[in-house]
Amino acid sequence: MDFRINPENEDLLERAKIYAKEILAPRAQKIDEEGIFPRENFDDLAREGFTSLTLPKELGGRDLYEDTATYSMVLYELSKGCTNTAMLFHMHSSISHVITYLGTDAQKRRYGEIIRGGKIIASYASENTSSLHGVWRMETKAIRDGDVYRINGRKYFCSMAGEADYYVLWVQLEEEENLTKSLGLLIAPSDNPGFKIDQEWNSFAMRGTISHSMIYDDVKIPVEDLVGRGGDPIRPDVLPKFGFGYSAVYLGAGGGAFDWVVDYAQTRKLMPDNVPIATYPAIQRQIGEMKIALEGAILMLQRAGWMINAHGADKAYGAINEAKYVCAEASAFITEKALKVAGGPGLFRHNPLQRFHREARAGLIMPPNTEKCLELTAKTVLEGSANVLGS
Amino acid sequence: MDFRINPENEDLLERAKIYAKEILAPRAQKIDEEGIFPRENFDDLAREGFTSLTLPKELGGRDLYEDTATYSMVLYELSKGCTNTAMLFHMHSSISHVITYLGTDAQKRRYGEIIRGGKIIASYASENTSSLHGVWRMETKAIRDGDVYRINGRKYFCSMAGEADYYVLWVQLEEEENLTKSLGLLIAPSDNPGFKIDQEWNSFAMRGTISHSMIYDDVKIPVEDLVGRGGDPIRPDVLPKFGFGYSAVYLGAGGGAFDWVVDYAQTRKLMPDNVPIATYPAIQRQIGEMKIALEGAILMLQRAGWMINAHGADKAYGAINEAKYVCAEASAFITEKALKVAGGPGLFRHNPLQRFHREARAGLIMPPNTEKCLELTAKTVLEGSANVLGS
Amino acid sequence: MDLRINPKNEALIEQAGEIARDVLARYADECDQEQRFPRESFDALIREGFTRLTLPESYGGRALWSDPVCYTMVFHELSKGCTNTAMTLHMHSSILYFLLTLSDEEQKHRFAEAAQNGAIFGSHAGEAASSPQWNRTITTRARKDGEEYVINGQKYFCSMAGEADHYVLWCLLEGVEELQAGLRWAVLDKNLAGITIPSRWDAFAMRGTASHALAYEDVRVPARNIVGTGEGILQPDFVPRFGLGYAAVYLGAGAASLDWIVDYALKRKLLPDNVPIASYPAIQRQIGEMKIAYETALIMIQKAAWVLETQGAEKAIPFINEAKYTASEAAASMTEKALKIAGGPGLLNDKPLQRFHRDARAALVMPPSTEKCLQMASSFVLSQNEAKSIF
Amino acid sequence: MDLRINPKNEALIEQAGEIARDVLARYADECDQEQRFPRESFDALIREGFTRLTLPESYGGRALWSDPVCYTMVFHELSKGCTNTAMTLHMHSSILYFLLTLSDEEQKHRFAEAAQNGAIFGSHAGEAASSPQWNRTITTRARKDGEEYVINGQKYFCSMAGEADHYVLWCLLEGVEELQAGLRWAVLDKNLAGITIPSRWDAFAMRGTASHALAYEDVRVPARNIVGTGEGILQPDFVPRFGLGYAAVYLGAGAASLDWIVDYALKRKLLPDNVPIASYPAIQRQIGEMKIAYETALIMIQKAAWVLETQGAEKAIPFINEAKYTASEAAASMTEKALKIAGGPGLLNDKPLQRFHRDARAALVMPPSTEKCLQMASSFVLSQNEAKSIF
Repeated sequence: MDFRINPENEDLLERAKIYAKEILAPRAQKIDEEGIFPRENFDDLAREGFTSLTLPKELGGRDLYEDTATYSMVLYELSKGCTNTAMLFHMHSSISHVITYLGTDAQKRRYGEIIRGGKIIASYASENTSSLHGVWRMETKAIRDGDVYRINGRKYFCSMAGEADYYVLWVQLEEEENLTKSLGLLIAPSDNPGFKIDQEWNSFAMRGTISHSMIYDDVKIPVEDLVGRGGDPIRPDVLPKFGFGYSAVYLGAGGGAFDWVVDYAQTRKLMPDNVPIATYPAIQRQIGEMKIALEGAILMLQRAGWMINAHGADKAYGAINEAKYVCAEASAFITEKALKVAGGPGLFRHNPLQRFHREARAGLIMPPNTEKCLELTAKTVLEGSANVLGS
Repeated sequence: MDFRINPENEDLLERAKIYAKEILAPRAQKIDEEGIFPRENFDDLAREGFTSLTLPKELGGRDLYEDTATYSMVLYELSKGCTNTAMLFHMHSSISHVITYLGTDAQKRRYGEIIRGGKIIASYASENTSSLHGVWRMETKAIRDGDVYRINGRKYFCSMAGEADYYVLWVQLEEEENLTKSLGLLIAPSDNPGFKIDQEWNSFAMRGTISHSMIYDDVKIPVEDLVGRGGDPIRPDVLPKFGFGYSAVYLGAGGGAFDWVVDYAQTRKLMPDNVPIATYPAIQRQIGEMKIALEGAILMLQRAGWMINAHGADKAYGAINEAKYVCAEASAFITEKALKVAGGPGLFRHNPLQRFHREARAGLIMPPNTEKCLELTAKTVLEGSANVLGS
Repeated sequence: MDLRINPKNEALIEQAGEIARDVLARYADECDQEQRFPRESFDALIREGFTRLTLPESYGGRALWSDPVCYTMVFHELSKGCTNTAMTLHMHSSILYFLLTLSDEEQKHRFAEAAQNGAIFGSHAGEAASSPQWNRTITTRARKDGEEYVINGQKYFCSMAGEADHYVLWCLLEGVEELQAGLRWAVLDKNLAGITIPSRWDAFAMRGTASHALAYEDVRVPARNIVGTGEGILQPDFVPRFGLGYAAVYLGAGAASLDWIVDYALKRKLLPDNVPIASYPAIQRQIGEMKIAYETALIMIQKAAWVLETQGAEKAIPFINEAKYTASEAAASMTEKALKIAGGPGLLNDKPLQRFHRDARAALVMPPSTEKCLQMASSFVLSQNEAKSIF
Repeated sequence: MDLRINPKNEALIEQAGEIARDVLARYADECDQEQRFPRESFDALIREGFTRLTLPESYGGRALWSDPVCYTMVFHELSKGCTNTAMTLHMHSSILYFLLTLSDEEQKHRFAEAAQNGAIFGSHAGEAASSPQWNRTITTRARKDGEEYVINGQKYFCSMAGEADHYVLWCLLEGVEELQAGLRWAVLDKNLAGITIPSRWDAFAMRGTASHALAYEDVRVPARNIVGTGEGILQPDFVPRFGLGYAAVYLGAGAASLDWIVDYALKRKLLPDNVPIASYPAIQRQIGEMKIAYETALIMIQKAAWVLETQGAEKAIPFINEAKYTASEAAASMTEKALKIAGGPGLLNDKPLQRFHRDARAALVMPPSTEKCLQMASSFVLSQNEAKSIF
């Protein structure tokens, strides 16, 4: 057994910590309050080579999806600086990986260059909401018309809508109902005239992800911009990679809140005691609870990351679910407890605690949510396996 | 608004406290360990007139079911002394009330005399387990044969099996499936040759209730020993009275544990500090949590009790469910926390804490269990009402 | 025992509910988002006489603090519509009541008449934060200068700063160190020279309370506006009444989230099931938990109010602490559960759920905080005489 | 990162699982109910070489403490069959390891040979309980008298009292007050004159460990059985290794409850649904929670073991504390959930669930207790140098 971060990628983790503190954190409040896209952060991360990390080495990347445990810790560290940026970074990075994982040589070269050039690729997939027990559905259809696909449909919660340089479209390629054969991944520059942004994202949490709704109004995309074949994106060796990083990002909100409140407890003094509140046993007890919750969540995250590489994403599905549950719950628990420890000042908008607290709420809700995780986990126990699509 | 216990019955509460401490508590460990029926306790309570409390005043009782809030607090106080005795006392008392509530004048006189004479009447109803969402079922049938009913069937969890003086039989009077018309209540002396005790009660909790299984092997009961008419026992003004007292009894385990651990915290000293552990903030915090949980549960209990009398048992059904949930959860929470506070000595068998802890676990499980309470409560919110039979 | 609300004031509670739904709820989101005082709602409340609730009947009031149960229920109802409005009106209503209690005859008449004509009083007690083992420290000073007093100092968390017509400050006579002897209340016209707002209330919860800091620099106030003589200025019931009202107001956020989510759950349908999510057991379970938490908190508040009314503040303090704890935890857990049930849509700012959730976070930290409540509940058990101060 | 178990010892873990299922589980209930040491299980373990796990290979052992991850996993597996057996074997295995570490060559050979031949060593360190801010106090004294030492004192929680072949006591040389200088271990044949059992272990959890008190009155032991020189006797890794093993053993109770309830849920059917209760969402949810709690605790234990192996005891202490906390809380919550799922049948003593539940309660209080773990976790965060002692 060896719990060390892969030494080959340790530098990335160190750099992520530095970028989080020096680049992301100072801009985080503005991004949150104004609900703006963290363009500057992306440019800075691109300049440092971070937006190509998940590209294969031959395309100038670090192939970081081959070391998912470290990848998740990089996300976690970035998220402690700015949850929004980490989330978008993950979306960009996971789709970057999948394009080169599934793509043709020509596509690899082409998108490799685009990504290395600092362009941002956005990934989204939400359609009309499905029930907890429902199977995946895809109402947006792509109809082949000569050399192009023509696409019409509506999507919800489209992160980076209006801001990414390229959009990724999840569509149904034919009329066939069986998504494992027909679900396709298309890429198009965001200036395609068929993209219409429909509704303003004004949310309580994750405001910098600007996840508007979008309408595809007869979007035409050349057939060569189809990545992989129908069904590939939801292959059990592909799909989990999209979801796994969320857990790391949301846990970052808990980690950020924890760091903040420890620092706070060590400096905050109340009249007339005039000693740091960190000396009060009731505060210590709660910091102990937070610390242990955080450690457990980090380990569950690393374990799932390690399993993806050691046993394959399909075999890691149970561990990924468990990590999502533990990370989301730990982050919610830690941010709530941190508020209690901080008292009134924790509510102030100029302190980041309230931001972390809100971001953690999105963690509880974003798929797979708490209930779904529990259901899927129960199935691994009761039936010995969980379906990748969770149906 | 007036939260005071009805002054008319305050004496009962005071006496219950005294009996719990002086009569019940000293015998509680033996009853628990040996799993024996608390006969002595019943005899003592009968001598004090307590086993007739729920009889109408004209039959020499105190009509305590007309003041269900106080009745529940009496049960709670007795239970702090001995959970088993309080449970059996409640079973006896609730059936005593129902007999005189539903019975003919002749029955009232007859059973009134029997009860005043210190005899114990047992009430039980379990059949094959029903699912959480299932409706009530009754497989035991009573077939009319001239002047008697002939009864065959099997019952589970029959409290006081082999020990009560009279048994109460819940049976289906006809073949009709609709229990609201056919469910009947019969009483028979326990020496009826048709009663067979089938299996030994050897449980982790509530060991003194000796809840064996029973077989009714062609039990013959005169028709005049039918109480009320078919369907009466599950009338919405009758049925809730059987269940409500459980909550009070189970909360008593929490109350007993709380009293014990407060006393413990005030006397226990650890080396080398040599001050009571009650002075440690971490202990104080937990005692605070226990206290508040206990207060909330007591209020929910009293509120449900009050509603039974003020608005009728049928209208109180929601409050009864809520009280069951809160009491069971509070009792489980308090006994668990008390164990943590007590440390090693809390595990010792000569300390009552481990007994309270076990009894509280039965509270979580006995119907309606946690899940059922939540489901029923949700229905009162979502549909505006909950069916008395919980289907 | 009689849990009915005093029929005399029942209509008032109903009216509060109506105004909350019809008026307060209409402006609540806007005021929250714009971080502004709910002026429209307050004006409506002035028109309907709700700013006179605690005035004597001779001044057109309802003397509502003489019926604390109804007082809490009125503010609980208002809070369901707008937590900010309810909280600030509670501050006004309570300080007005205390002011008239301490005033001499001339002052009493003058203040009551002002209130009768719609004047709003803000109560400003907050100074630098005190430790849980608290002794109140007052650094704001009043120096006599002829027929005037000169006020210097700074206050924090001044609800309705810039919005109330009169600020009621706690200050210490210059040259007197002993609180009991030198504490006075100064009633200042908000337009007096020397009053500035050095920092604004900018928080993620309770954003409409305008709880800015206020600085007083050589503010000259006529001697007739100095209230109190040292005798009784630290009336034991002032702080408890504030705390009791907080509990009722904060629970309003929980109640509003329950109402909202029930409505949502009955309407929201997910594909492909196409039945309301209210029919899913996992949803029902959580709604059941919310409802039970709510009922428990409500009855804890009512009991505390009743003890205050019938047995006085000193006896009521432990109950108020317990009610504040239970109400805060209930509001926090209810709003968190509601967010989980609602999923993504619950995060959107065009729905009030995220507002209820944020406002409930203030409940956890505003005085008496969770920790303080636990400590007080514990010390009440461990020694019956330590439970006096609650903030 | 590599989370695979050391392949060298994998077979051992599997073998432990087999013995647990085939042998230990068979006697576990009986020993628990009769409150007796699991002699049959221990004999089987002697036969299979499991009492030699921590012996050097030259004595037929496996030197298993050199691979702490495998050590914990072996004991975790054993514990699923019988918590008592696993716990007492852990005591024997650890004390044997420490004994050989401290012994001189002659002693080492003698003790190792005895162990090789199946001798069992019990470790008896417990004296009067210490406060969380602990300094170990040892009152048991050894007085030199020629070639013998004379031992006087009393020990508590002496696992395997009356069952081990040798008792290893912690005692202080007479006339020396300083622990570091005067602490010795005495290895006593259990049949020596002067050893009595003044009070028996009579608890509701871990009933088969025979953890009686032992009194030593003028017990004469040859000088060659006194171990240690003062140098290194308080080895920093002794106490952490004990604690790490506790975590693994206690989590076994949780794991056993999960296995049991999964089997139960797949078979148990309720009328009228007639499908396994495993198909109910409310049951699935709880099984999901159990599974996730289990996985989190397991990886926390493995990480702590790995840190112990690779970075030494001092570095590992905080991780061991956190693992102990997480494992104890997981075992407690898992067994509680399993009871709730099982309902009435789970309470019956002919099923092992109630035993798992009771044994898990010891996890909460046995050292390091929940409170101690929280305090240590907190002090590790708040100041990196305070986290040394863990008991």
